Amino acid sequence: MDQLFLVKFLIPLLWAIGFMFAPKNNEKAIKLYALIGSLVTLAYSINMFMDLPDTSVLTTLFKFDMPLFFNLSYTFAMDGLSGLLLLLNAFLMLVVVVATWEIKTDKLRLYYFLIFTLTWAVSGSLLSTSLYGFYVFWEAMLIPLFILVGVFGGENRRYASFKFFMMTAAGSILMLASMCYMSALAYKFNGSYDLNYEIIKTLGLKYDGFLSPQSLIFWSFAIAFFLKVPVFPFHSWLPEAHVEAPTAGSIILAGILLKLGIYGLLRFVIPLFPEAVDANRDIVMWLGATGIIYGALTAWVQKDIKKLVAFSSISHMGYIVMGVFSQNPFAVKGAIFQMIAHGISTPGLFIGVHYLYTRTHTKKMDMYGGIAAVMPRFSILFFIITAGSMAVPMTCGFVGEFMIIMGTYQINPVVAMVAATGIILSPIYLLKMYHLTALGEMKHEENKSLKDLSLLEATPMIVLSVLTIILGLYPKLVTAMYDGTINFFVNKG
Amino acid sequence: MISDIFLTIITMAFALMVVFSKKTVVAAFALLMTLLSIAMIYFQLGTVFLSAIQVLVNAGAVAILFVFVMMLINLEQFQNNREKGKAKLIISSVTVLVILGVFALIINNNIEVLTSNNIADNSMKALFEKLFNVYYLPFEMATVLLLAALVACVVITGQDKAVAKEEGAKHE
Amino acid sequence: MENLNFVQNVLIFLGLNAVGLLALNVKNHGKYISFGATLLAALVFFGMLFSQEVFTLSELFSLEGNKILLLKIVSIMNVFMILINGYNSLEKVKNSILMSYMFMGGVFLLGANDLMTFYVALETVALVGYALVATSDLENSREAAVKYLIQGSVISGIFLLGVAFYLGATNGLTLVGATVVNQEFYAIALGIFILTACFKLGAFPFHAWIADVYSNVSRGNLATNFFISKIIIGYKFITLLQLLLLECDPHFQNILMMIVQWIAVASAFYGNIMAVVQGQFKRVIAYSSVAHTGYMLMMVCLNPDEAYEKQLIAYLVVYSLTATGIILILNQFAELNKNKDGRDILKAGFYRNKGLSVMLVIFVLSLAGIPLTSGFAMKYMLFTNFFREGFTLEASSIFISSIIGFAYYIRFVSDLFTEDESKMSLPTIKTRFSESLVHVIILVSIFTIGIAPSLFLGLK
Amino acid sequence: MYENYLALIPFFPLLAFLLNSILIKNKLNNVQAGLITFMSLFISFILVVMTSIHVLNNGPVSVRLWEWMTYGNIKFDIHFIMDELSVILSLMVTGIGSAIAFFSIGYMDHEEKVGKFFGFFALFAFSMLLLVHGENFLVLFMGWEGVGLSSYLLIGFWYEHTKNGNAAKKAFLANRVGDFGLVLGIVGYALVFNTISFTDLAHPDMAIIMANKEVLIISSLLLVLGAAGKSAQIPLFIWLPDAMMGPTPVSALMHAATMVTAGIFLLCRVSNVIVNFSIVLDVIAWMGALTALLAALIAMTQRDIKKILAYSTVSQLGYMVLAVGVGAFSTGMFHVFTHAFFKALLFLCAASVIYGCHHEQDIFKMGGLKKKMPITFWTFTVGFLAIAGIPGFSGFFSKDEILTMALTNPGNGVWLYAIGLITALLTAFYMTRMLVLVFIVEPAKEDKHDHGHAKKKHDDHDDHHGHGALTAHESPGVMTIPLVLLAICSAVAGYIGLPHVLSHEHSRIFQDFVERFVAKTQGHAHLSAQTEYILMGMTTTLILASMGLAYYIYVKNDHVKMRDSLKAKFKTLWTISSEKFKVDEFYELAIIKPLYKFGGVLVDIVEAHVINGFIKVVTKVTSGSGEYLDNNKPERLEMGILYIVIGLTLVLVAIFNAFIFR
Amino acid sequence: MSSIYYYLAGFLFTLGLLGTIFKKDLISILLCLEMMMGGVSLLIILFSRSTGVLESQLLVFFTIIISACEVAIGLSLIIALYRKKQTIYTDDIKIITE
Repeated sequence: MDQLFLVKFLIPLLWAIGFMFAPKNNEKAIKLYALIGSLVTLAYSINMFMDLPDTSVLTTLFKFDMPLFFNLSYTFAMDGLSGLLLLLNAFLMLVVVVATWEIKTDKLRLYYFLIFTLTWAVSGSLLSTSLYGFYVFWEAMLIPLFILVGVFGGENRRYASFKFFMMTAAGSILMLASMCYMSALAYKFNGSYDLNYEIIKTLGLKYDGFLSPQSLIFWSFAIAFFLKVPVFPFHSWLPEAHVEAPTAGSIILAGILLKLGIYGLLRFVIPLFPEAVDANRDIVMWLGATGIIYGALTAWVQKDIKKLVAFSSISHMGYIVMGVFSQNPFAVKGAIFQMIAHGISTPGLFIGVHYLYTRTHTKKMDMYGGIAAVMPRFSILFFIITAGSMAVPMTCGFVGEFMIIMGTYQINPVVAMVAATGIILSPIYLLKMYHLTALGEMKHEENKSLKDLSLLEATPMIVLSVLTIILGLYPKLVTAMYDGTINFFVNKG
Repeated sequence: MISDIFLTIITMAFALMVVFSKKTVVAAFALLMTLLSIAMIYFQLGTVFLSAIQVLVNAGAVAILFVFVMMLINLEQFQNNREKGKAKLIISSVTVLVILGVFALIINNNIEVLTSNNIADNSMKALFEKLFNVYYLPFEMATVLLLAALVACVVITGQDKAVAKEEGAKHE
Repeated sequence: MENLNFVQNVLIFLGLNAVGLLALNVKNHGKYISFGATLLAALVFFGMLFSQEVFTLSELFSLEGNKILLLKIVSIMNVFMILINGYNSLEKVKNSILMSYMFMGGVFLLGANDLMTFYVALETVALVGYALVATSDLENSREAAVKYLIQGSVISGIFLLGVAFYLGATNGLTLVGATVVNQEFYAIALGIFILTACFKLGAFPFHAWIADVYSNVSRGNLATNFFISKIIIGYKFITLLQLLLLECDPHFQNILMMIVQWIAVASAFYGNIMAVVQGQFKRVIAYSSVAHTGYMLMMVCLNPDEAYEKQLIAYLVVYSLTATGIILILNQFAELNKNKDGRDILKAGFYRNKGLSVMLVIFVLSLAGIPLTSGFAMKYMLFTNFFREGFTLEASSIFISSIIGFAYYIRFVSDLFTEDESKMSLPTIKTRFSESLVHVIILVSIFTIGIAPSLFLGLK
Repeated sequence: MYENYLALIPFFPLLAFLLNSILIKNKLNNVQAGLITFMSLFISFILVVMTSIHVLNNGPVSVRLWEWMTYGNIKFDIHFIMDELSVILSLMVTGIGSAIAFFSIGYMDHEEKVGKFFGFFALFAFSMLLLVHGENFLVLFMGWEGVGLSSYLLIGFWYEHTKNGNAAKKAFLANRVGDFGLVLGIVGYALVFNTISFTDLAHPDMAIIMANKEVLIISSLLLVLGAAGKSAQIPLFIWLPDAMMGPTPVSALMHAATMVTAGIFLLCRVSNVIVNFSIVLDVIAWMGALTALLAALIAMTQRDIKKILAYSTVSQLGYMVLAVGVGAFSTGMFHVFTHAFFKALLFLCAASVIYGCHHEQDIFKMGGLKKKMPITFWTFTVGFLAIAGIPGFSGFFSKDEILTMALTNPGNGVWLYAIGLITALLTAFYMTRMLVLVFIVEPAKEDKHDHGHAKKKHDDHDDHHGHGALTAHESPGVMTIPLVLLAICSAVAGYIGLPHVLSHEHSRIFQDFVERFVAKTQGHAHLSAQTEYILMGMTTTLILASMGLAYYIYVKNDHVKMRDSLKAKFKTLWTISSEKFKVDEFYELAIIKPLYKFGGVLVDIVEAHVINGFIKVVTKVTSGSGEYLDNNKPERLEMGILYIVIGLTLVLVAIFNAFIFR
Repeated sequence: MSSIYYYLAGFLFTLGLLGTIFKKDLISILLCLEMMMGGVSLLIILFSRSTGVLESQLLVFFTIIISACEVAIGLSLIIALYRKKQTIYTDDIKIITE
């Protein structure tokens, strides 16, 4: 038990509250304050991870029973996986703050407030291992992002944010219903509503057929997470949310929020409903594989660059879901790695898009072209990140995809082969994007005067590119963090 | 027996008049008569006290109140007040018939029990002993209710004036 | 003789109110005296509740356990409502006095152990309720009041029919420990009671009054309607029906429960779907209250249980508090808009008054059931109970209906943060102290109950 | 010590890449940038040579740098090896690479972004060295994709032109299709053998192979697909001709000498496994043979000097693959070896010609360069003789051996031999045509009508100099020195792999060396020395005849007229050939367009109307029913009462029902 | 005594209900309400007789009081409404939303 845990944990929230009292007109001070805040968050995340004695088991950081809340207990615990995602989360916040340093808005305090609350909610749901706690933060994530999209978003932001909110909330309601059901069962057995792993496992949820309790609970949880991930037929909010969201929203959404769906699957669905997972494994794997191809093909025909990246996200997340549900240790490991890889490359792409957008004020790819001539620095960095996204070996994107395909191949070769077509399809759309933006003739006169990235702007992209390559060459850097936890996420038999 | 049927027919006739008369005044009068015949039924059943109360309060006070209000309001313009929606008529007739039918069937089912007289002591004394020994609380409640109703009536009818007055005061 | 204490206090309450009533006619400072007397009466009554554990007057009236708890909450809220009404206007003070009567009716309703007291108290509450709607100073208040009154009177007549059948069924009027002689009559009586409860709480087919009333009542009056009418009637009816259903023949019991379940589910869906398409925010809240009534009504099907009662109280109180808070804030927003009740009153609200908007957001999210707010705690508890008692299908369908609920709750948030040129130019909203106080209290209670629901309410 | 050398070999090109492209890119002029790359390659070359000598004597050297990942017993390590197979390619990459880098210093003199060019060049060398030295599939695959990526970058070097970009994209995508197979093949192999190390795969457990025959056959075929992608075989050869959009030295190195042979290298790496499956070998053999023929046919009618060379490369790659397919892995490698020299030479000569002609690439606009560019001409002639397979030059030895092996291949030998022979004749024909048109005949006067068409790129150059060929000049020394070096190599490289009949003492040194690693050729009938001599003689005669025919058609008087009459005679064949068998169009029409359309359908129909449609329907149903209910809400007083009455009725009816059916 | 009074009570009740639906002006509706209450009161008296529960007569007593109050408030409301809108037709008291 970490005595200072709560203090550390609440830092982003406290920082966010601090923005309420920040001076209104001193932009620089607010930005500096945000920068310091994100650095502090990153620092304590690293610190927490370093203090973790053993990454392979859930180490309880803080636990309190809540006699005042229906005798539920609340556990903050951390293992390699949650620690890793925690780091990613803090890191992405820093990236967001730096990448959008030049943001022009009169609601700067609100902007940072939302980002910090979002980060806080994400870290909360990563650390909570009791279902209740997880749900609390799971829902708490929605509101800041909703407002972030709704206030700072593009033209069609209202619809997009509504759709995003409604679909995710619908999923979470399903999850809540199952939680209530299990709570009620738990009460029957133990006289307490408390839900944690041990208790849920002792509930003896039977699996026989689709309409049995375990199956229904599994599907309600799974759909809640699928909606967040999003897995193929549940994805329709994602492109719109991405297109309309401000860059900060896109980065956080793609970088970490989508992963929380996977995290939920790993943390709760797979250990808790083993029979249902086994029975529905093939269905979900096919959904994942379909998502890969679907996302790729739809990304290919997009004209809007942000939409393209959004659909590419669907394609990538298809890999992860497939890996997770193949229940092969290697594939699961790869899926977790892919989460990190996607968390590096897609934010990088979004940052690139942000720079393009702030310069050209359009997201249509026809309006770019030949930018490499005027923005060489941007083009190089953007290319490295694109390469990472299309899983070129020696970049981080390859590691996860390879592991997933290999692991899945062992379980179901056909799905693996279908999924491997992603190898062919991903460069199709990503290269299309790169060619239309950076390469080719300079079709538009106004693009000739674009400024290359300043050092400040380039910094996040440089960092992401370097990470892309380092992780591709030495993935142990990341896998070592969560290696031991894999057994936890794989059902044996 | 014959008196039962006679009273019933009279009551029903007046009741029908309440609903079907075109003039509100007539309807009010018919209501008065209905209530009076109900009072007569009460009397016949031996509940003298209630019969008296019915005559005094319902037939006396309430009917007069109605007439007062009718005088306050220019009733000439509110004649011919029956609704003519056909669908509504059918629906509500059917429903009402159903209610009546179910009602009748259930009553019919228990007719032996229901038509017997089981009250041992039907005297006023016994009634008032109950009222003041056991049911004093609702009785007191009724006073509160009356007071509240009084206040409510005053507030409701006096509101316009009061509001106007206050606004006037504000303007000054 | 300890029960004399209660009688004394009731008399003091009534006396002080009478003083208040009389003082209204005193020139110049009448309203202040009247206000003071009313407030004092409410405070004294509130204080009295702490003196004893049980209040028993006769076999017809007793207050104990959870009822006292409920009464404490209601009476302190009564104090606040009187404060909100304030002493500035004579009309408001009169309303305060009416509220006191309503409150008294509520007290008797709560303690009633037989149908006669129950009926009289219920009518007291109802009649004052009509009057309170009528005396609200909004545009359509009277129309709404007329509607409410006529429909309420019809229901009152129907209720009386039920009472008659109850009498035939149990050979008596007592509600506690009656022996059922005639099951058919009993079933009809219970069916009619359920119907009455549905009307009073505004469940689906009997909801016709609710939207008009909610959207045409001024703040304090509505709040009172919420607190006294909704909480007490809801609590009393639901616990009563739970008890009475036990005595019922299992066959009829099934049918009656089925009716309740259908009404509950239908209300949940109807309320949520209607709320989505409403333009006015007050109407949204009104229809959402239909949905919430649906959630609550399901409790009729549960077995009577001390813990459930507490949860019911908690749900009622939390819901009413939150909805009241929302309507209070909505009124504040509406006042400064040209379009008084229209759909745009919240536009750009965040930039006009940040505190108020944030509070509104939190209230709304509480109604929607976002964790850490009381709404979530209550929802969780309520539905867990439904699942626990085996109403899986009903609870699930109500859950699904509550998905729709997000759509209109989030509209509040979305509107508040929308930038709207025409609204940005409107003046910032200033709040009175008493209003702010109430907001803060609601806010605090939302979070307290949300994080520690057992703290005050003793929920398990 | 050699381990350290081995680790350092790829390091220098990487350093050069970093220096050129990132670290000090702004402080270098063109020559310095070139020198950095050249030096890095040259240092690597020295290291390679030193290590190779060690390997020759003492067997493979390997160094394990770090662990990438493990899965059960499968170790994914960053592990380098210098064994018999890597020695050859490694020498080629660094040796020929440094020669070409040196050449490029001259060639790229006037260009912009030269630093970038040399950076990518070094990156390519680095990736190639990874590929070559990879001890396991993982490192090989890293290098594999790395060369793909750097090739992409170099093809799209002049990215200002959309055409170049598209060519680059095409190359990358075709390679990616191969990678798809490669990844799955790797996965299949790894899971069957529980290892990805080539050292282990060199001595596979026959029991495992027999037990997992189907999986291995499929995996091997997938690997073949990978090889086809990289080595430009049917069905994925289309990218290579287009890849000529890049700077010509690049084409020399990557698209002729080294990178494209990676497929053959890969097949040799797994030779000990695939040799057990005759069906796989057959597929490979036919693939190679057909590719060789097809490419040669196309090359017959091309006008662009680089395109001709590109198709000839494809054709020669087909030869190599054919060799692999008939089980003669070492022979295939031998042809890789010899081909590297003469093809690099030819490409550099072409580069020199293009440089000299101010970026004119149409062979019909050249001519008579023999006098203007003597060194280029003579070196080109050496290369020409080598590729045509004239005895004494390196190409002869390897090609002849392949043909022999094909002939003796059991089963389909004769057919493969026939195709191989026809291809050899065609090769001789089009190479002669090229040599003649570029160097010997006087430039044609009448093709002015083609002038507009000739302006391909770098119009500014053309504008200044008018007719490129007329003002041609010999290239500077920095370019000719590599030419001479390579010419010497092309001439003599064959002598380390002499056929058995020619020299008993020095026969097949190369092949024997390689066969230390790769599978030995098995099951071929042994030809007598006499037969071999006859075959050699026949082949040579035929080739000479073919050359003579070409010379006759293109040099003799009135050759234009004759050509036209021939063109008219073989019109169909000519059209098909000049239109490259419409393979590109076929792919475009059969795969890419439908797929794109399908994507469009997904977006317009599935996404818009099914997935979003579902949501829209839900929304519409909700709000629609809401509207409906709202319009029919009990707004009027009596409606409210009516609802109550109906409710009452229903309750009563329900209870009454229960009462009746109790 | 015959059972006919039960049917009379039911008749009065349902007729009252019908009247509340069909009457167009508020005063008539109030009249119908009164009639409804009268019917139910009669029923209670009848039940009281058959069950022998004397105190239920008190319920009728209270019923009469309550209905009087109801009428009082109802009428005052009608007057207030009439003052404002010059109408007592139910059609005119529709509340216009939006």
